[in-house]
Parts: sequence; structure tokens; C-alpha cells
Amino acid sequence: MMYLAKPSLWRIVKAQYAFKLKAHIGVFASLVAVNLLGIALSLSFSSQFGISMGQIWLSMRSISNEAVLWVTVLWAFVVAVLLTTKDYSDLDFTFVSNCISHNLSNAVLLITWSIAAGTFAALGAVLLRLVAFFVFPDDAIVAQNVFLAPLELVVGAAVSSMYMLLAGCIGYLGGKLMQAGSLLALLTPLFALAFAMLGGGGEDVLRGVQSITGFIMHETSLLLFVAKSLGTAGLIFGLAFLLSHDTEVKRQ
Amino acid sequence: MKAIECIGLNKVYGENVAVDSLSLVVEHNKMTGIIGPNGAGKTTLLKLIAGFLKATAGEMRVFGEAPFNNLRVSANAIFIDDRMVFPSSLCLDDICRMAARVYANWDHKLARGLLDYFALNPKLCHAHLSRGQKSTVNAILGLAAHCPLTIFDEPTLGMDVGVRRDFYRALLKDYMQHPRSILFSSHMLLEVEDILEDIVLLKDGYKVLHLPLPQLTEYAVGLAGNSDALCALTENREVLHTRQISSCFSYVVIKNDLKRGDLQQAQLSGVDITAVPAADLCVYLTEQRKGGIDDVFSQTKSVANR
Amino acid sequence: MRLDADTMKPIYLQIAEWLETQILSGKIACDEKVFSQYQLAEMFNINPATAAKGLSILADKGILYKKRGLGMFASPDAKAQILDQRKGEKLKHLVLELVLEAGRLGIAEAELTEMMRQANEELKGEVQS
Amino acid sequence: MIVLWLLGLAWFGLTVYAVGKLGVSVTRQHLQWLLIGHLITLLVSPFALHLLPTERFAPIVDAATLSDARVANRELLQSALRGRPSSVTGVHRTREWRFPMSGLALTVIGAVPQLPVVIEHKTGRDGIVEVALYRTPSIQDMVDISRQIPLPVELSFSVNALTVVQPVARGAHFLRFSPDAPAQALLLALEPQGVLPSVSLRGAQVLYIRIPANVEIKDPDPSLLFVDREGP
Repeated sequence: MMYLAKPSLWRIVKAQYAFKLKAHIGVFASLVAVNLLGIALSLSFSSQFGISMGQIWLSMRSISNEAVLWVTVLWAFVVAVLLTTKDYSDLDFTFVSNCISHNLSNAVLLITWSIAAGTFAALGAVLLRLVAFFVFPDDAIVAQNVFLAPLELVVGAAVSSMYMLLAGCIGYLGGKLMQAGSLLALLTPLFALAFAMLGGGGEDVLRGVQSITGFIMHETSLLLFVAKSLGTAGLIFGLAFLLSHDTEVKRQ
Repeated sequence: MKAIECIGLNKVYGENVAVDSLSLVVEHNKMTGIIGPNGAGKTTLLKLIAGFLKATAGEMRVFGEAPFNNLRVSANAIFIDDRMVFPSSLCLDDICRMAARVYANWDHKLARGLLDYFALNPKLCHAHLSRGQKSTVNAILGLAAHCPLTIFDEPTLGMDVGVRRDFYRALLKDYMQHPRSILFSSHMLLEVEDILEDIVLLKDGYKVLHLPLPQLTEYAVGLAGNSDALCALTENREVLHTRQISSCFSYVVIKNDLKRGDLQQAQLSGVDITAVPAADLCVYLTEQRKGGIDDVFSQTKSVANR
Repeated sequence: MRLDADTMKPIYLQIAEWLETQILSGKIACDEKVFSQYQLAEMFNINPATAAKGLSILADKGILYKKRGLGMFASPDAKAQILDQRKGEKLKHLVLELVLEAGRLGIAEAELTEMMRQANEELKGEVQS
Repeated sequence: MIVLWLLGLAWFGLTVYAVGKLGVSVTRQHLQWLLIGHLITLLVSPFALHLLPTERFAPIVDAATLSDARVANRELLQSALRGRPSSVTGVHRTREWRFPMSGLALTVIGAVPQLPVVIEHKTGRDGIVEVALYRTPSIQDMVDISRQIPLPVELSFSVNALTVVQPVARGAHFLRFSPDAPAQALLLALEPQGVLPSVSLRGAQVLYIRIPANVEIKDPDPSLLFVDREGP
């Protein structure tokens, strides 16, 4: 008689993670595309102002890598939502899985993707500078913020990764909400809005949102920042997990 | 040991009752066919067993544990159907390697051998396969996983006759070498009845019967002969199926509780007694339609004559 | 080797009959081991449980006997038993047909026995001459 | 630049067309190479940045340089008039011309506003007119933009006449990068790095002409200035 296998959760999570990482290589490819898109956007939406110095016209073009960052944040959100859709979600259940291993491997996957995206976004800022050199061959380059210090790069990558992780967790929660039932997904923002209306107008809510983002964004210690963002991300992800714990696998 | 045990199992989707207070016990290491017409609840039952779905009511145990959301049951069961999701970017080899990582009994040699036999290049993408090839690959995964509980839900959709025959034989041989619990759902009983041991017949979400196949072939008898003689014979008996062949000649299927004397009587009154093939019997037992398809034509004829 | 799918006979009966024919034709000798349920399942592409049922029918009739741990063997009198059984079945069936036909033709029982006696004598005569 | 964009767009369109029409299947290998290629590009770019030609950089000036430049700006003309145009720190001699001349009278034509012309008599009689353009740094928002906006002054010399050609109005384009936004949020707190003070300092220029001792300026233009030698 065949013996019954005693699976270890960790082994299954590892296998699922490795499988999905490999299977969703397209996600990484899209990250490359998004990175390039962000660079292109940064170049085309550079702000410009001019001053005249007698006979000479001075024009100053400012290029910021914020577009790279925000496009990547959007990417992290979309990818996380995508991860909750049936085709991606049911992949685990083709073979051995339960909700815990499914969500855990997704969490590890999101972390991996966030770190990759954060690193890409931070290094994208450098590539942006390099590309700008060639795209604007007639422009003189102001020798400020051209070279990013290694520390600046590392901190930039770490902070960006945390933004990506937060966006990813929010996307994951949203996706799971949508999967759990379209009604709930529809009602949640409505409830939030109604609550905002009744609870003293939108300004309070805005202030609330600001205090939450400020809680994370206006942190001066890298360690504290990482701890705060990880905590928040974990909270959001935990909510998504609780929400999807009883979901059935439809596979159709 | 019991592979599957369910008591008063219910599964309701909104208004639709897919599984209706079903009780079933499947012993371990049996090859069981889950048979029933479309919409009988076969797939729902199998998904409940695989732990994909949560029962609305009732109890369900697979290897002694509740299967829903259970990693232990999942690791010991594989569910094969034509809607299996695979990443489009991975080749068959990658998929096999993943299966090898999560299934303790995975037989890589068998998987490779079968892929080779069916001329499926391991470097091929799952997404680029035809429907029949996909079904073949899924079936190969189901065989090679050597799961203590192997569930095939209509695994042969899209396969051509030759491949189907090979698959049935491969299933049988593998089953004999590695006995395990196999559930096989199909609406084409005729092809698979030989390799099955037990049959569970479903209709509208409830269990019509659960019998070993030899008993199923003795479950009913077909009587063909003069309608009057048949009437006498079928009195006080459970009639499963009637077909009027001509004005005074008909074919009746009744539950087989005939005594020796009854047989004699039948023979004397010129009634032919035949066995009923299992596939036909299953159709008769799950018929939702009143009468037969012939009645539709006789009715339209009588309307036209009027 | 294939089983006749068209016949209404259940497979396990076909298996039993096939084994009987093998014994009758001498392919399986007395006290020789017969095919196991797994060999039969392989040969006929059927579930081993079904094959086992075919074997157990023969065992019940005494045509096969079981040696613990070794498998099923043909009984010493297997051949004779099968012959007996087939004779009995076939003749009984023919006689029933005969009686039914005689009834339809309105032939009395005495007349029928007379006809059988005559036929028997004629046959004897032919054999002698 | 537009051409570059159009080329990029055309390339993108072609790729999409090729993948769609020719059924070129994008396999995992392709994606892997794309990923690896991009990653290498990203990792190499910080080093590649250091290989770029430094001529295109406009340096940032510090407070000391700025105050030097302010002083130089103010004092260039004065020191030029005293015969020492390069004595002030921060003054650069950007262009030089040397013209041999035969006569004894030189005509200087075309006074340009904002470009004082200072003439000095040399002690020797070598028959050579030396012209030099002196300037102090131009600074905009602490960026030294002098190199990028050389004064487009041209001189032509014919038949003992020196013509100063009016500078053509032209523009200078600058590119500046904002600091890395996410890193900034944290690093700003570590080392305060305020926005650069918005200073606009237009560099002063002087065209300094040295003529042989025996040469006279013909028809002196009232705007021409002569070196006022104090002492020997």
C-alpha cells in the first residue's frame, strides 16, 4: 500500500514560491518594460524654465526620477492584484496546496518582487541620468545629484522596496476583496466614503490618511522606517489572508 | 482503511443543490468509477473530496481528515481535469519537476516514458499543446504522481480513440503495480467499465447506487417479448425501463429479483431474458426524461395524423 | 486476447468460460497453476477484482482450488467436471426447446418419447451398417 | 531629439508587429535574457556615469567662490583700467587674438554694449596687436555656467582696422537632476541639504587690446577706455 505523505508546510511553500517565481518570469519582463517606461516618462515630463541674461537665453531642464518610482509603485499594485486573479491563484492548486501555503508563497513572492522593483527603481534613477546624457546631447549638465553615492543608492533601493511592498499588499488585499465577492468590493469604498461623510467631513479623513502616510513616510531612521512599513504591510496582508482563508478553489 | 467517507454531504450553490445528502464510503486501493449524466454532481463531489470546495452541510473525511483547505489531504491527492491551470511560460519538464517536488511518490521515469510514448517533447510549452495533448499531459501527471488518492474528472476529453485506449491500459497497469485509490468520473461508462472495480452512480446530486461492477451487471435483467406476457411478469416488480418495439412487442428492464420459477415461466411464455450492459443500466437508472426518445416521435406522428 | 464486448454476458463469466475452455483443451493440465487475477487483468485489460470474481466462480464450482500463498490450481477432476456441466446445460436447454416446440405442434408426450426412441434406433442402425 | 523619439517609436512598433504577425513566440529564454541584459545595464550604469566627458558638466560653486566671483565682477573693469585685468581671483582669459600690423594708426570699430574695450599701449614696438577677452564667472543658482555661455564675440582685422562683431543672441541649455526622491526622504534628515540659493550673477567681460607703443588709435570712439597707468 502506498504510504501517506506527511507534507511540511515550509517545503510546499518553498516549492510553490520557486515554481511561481519561474512561471511568472513575465512579471519581471514587465518590470523591465515599466522601468524603461518610467525613464521615458521622466525624460518627457521634465520641467523646464528659462531666464534671459542679456543676449543669452538660459534654459534649465529638471529631470526627476519620480516618474520611475510611481510607475513602478503602480506596477507593484497591478501585479499584486493580478496575483489574486483566478489564473494565477489556481496555479498553486494544480498541485499540492492549501490556503496557508498559497498565501505564504504569495507573500514571499510579493516581497521578492518588491525588492526587485525597488532596486530597479533606484538603479533606474542612475540609468535615467545616463540616458539623459545622450537624449539631450546639447545640454550642459549641472554637476549636482548626477552621481549618487552608494549609500544613497542603497537607502533609495530599500525605501523604494518598502513603497512597492506596501503598494503590493494593498493591491493584494484589493484583489482578494474582489475575489471574495464583488458586492463586498463595491461596498467597501462606499462604506468608507459614507463613514467619511458622517464622521465630520472629508478633511478629517484626509488628515487621517496623511497621518498614516506621514507615520511611515516621515521617518528619519531607516531601520524604524523598514520596521514600520513591514508592520503595515504585514497587517494589510494578514487581512487579505483572513479574508481569503475560506475561499474555495473553483478552477474553471 | 477507508479512503473516503462522507455522511449526509450537501453542497449548495445559491439555489442549485449540486450534492444532496450524499453518503458514501470508498475503501482504500479501489478503482471506483463516478458515473452519472451531466449535472449529476460528479465534478462537485470530486472537488469536495479533493478539498477544493467546502461542504454546505454534512461530514466528509479523506484518509480520516476533513479535506477542505487541508495540506495533508492535498499532498496525498491529485485532481486531474481539463481545466488544470499551468503557467504558459513553463515547459512540460518544468511542470514535471514541480510535481516531483511536491508529490512524495512521483515517478519520474514513468512520466518521462509516457511523455516519450505519446510523442510529447518535454521542452514543449503547455500552452502550445492541442486540447487532446493537454488532456494527455494531465493524465500523465495523474498517473506519475502516484498519489494515494488519484482523481480523474473526465480525463479523456479531447483524446482520440487510440490515446484513450492506451491511457486506460496505462492506468490499469500502473494501478496494479501501485495499488491506490482511484476515482474516475466519466459519462462514457462503456469505455472504462472493464477497468473499474466499483461504480458509484449519481443522479441530481444523490447516490443512486454504489456496487462492484459484477454486481451491477446482475442488478437488472432485460425482458423482451409479448407485451401481455411482460405485463404479467413485471407485475409487482420495479420496472427500470420500458420500450415499445411494436404494437404488441416490448422490451422491459426490471430489477433482477427473478426466481428460478420466474425464469421458467418467462421462457414458457416466449419472453427472452437478457443481461443488461452496465452502461445501459446506468442510463436507465438516471433517466430524467419520461419514456424514451421514441415517444417524442410517436406523439408528433399522432398529432400529424389527426 | 480480447473479450467479446457485444455479448450480453458479464466479463467475469466470460473469464470463467475462457478458463474452462483452456482446461478442456488441455492448455491447463490438472494440478497446474492457473493465471492469477493480475495476469488475467493484464491479458484482458480488466480490473483485477473482476478477474478475481471469475476465478472465484470456478473455485466455488470446485474446478479450481486454492493453495494458500501460491494461487489457484486446476482440480484433478476439473476437466470431467466442466464436461459434465456443459453437457448438462446444453442438453437441458435442447430438451426444453424440444418440449416447447412439441407443445406448439400439439404432439402428445407419449408420441414425443416414441419419436425419440425411433430416432435413437435409427442412429444405432446407421452406425451398425 | 524628436528624431530619436520617432526612431524609438518605430522600433517599438516594429517589434510589436513582428511578434504579432510573424508569430515569434517569446519564450522564457528570451525573457530571461531581457531581464539579465537590463539588470546588467542597471548595474553598470553607475560606473558608466563616471566615464562621461567632464566638459559637459557645469560645476556647482561654493560660497567662497561665489563671493570671489562677486568681487571679480565688480573689480574687473577697474583692474583692467589699471592694466592688470587678470589680477583679480576668478577672472579668466577666455580668448586671445594676435594681429600683425604695418601702419601706425589702428581703427577700432563697433562698440558693443556691455563689453567695455580697454586699450593699453605696450612699451615695445613689435608691430603686433594683442587682443584678449577677460571675463568673470557667470553663476545661476550656484551653478557655474561660464563655460557653457562663452561670449560670442568675434574679431576681424583688415587694413589696420579691428572690427568687433556684435554678439549673436543665443541660448544655453542646462540639465539638472533632482535628488533620488525616496532616498532623499531619509537622507535629508541625516544631512540637511537645502535648496540652492537663487543667485543670478552675470559675469563681467572686458575686451583688452594691447597695441604697440608707436601706434595711435584713429578716431577714438568715446566708449573706448584707455589704461590709466599709475606710476612706472
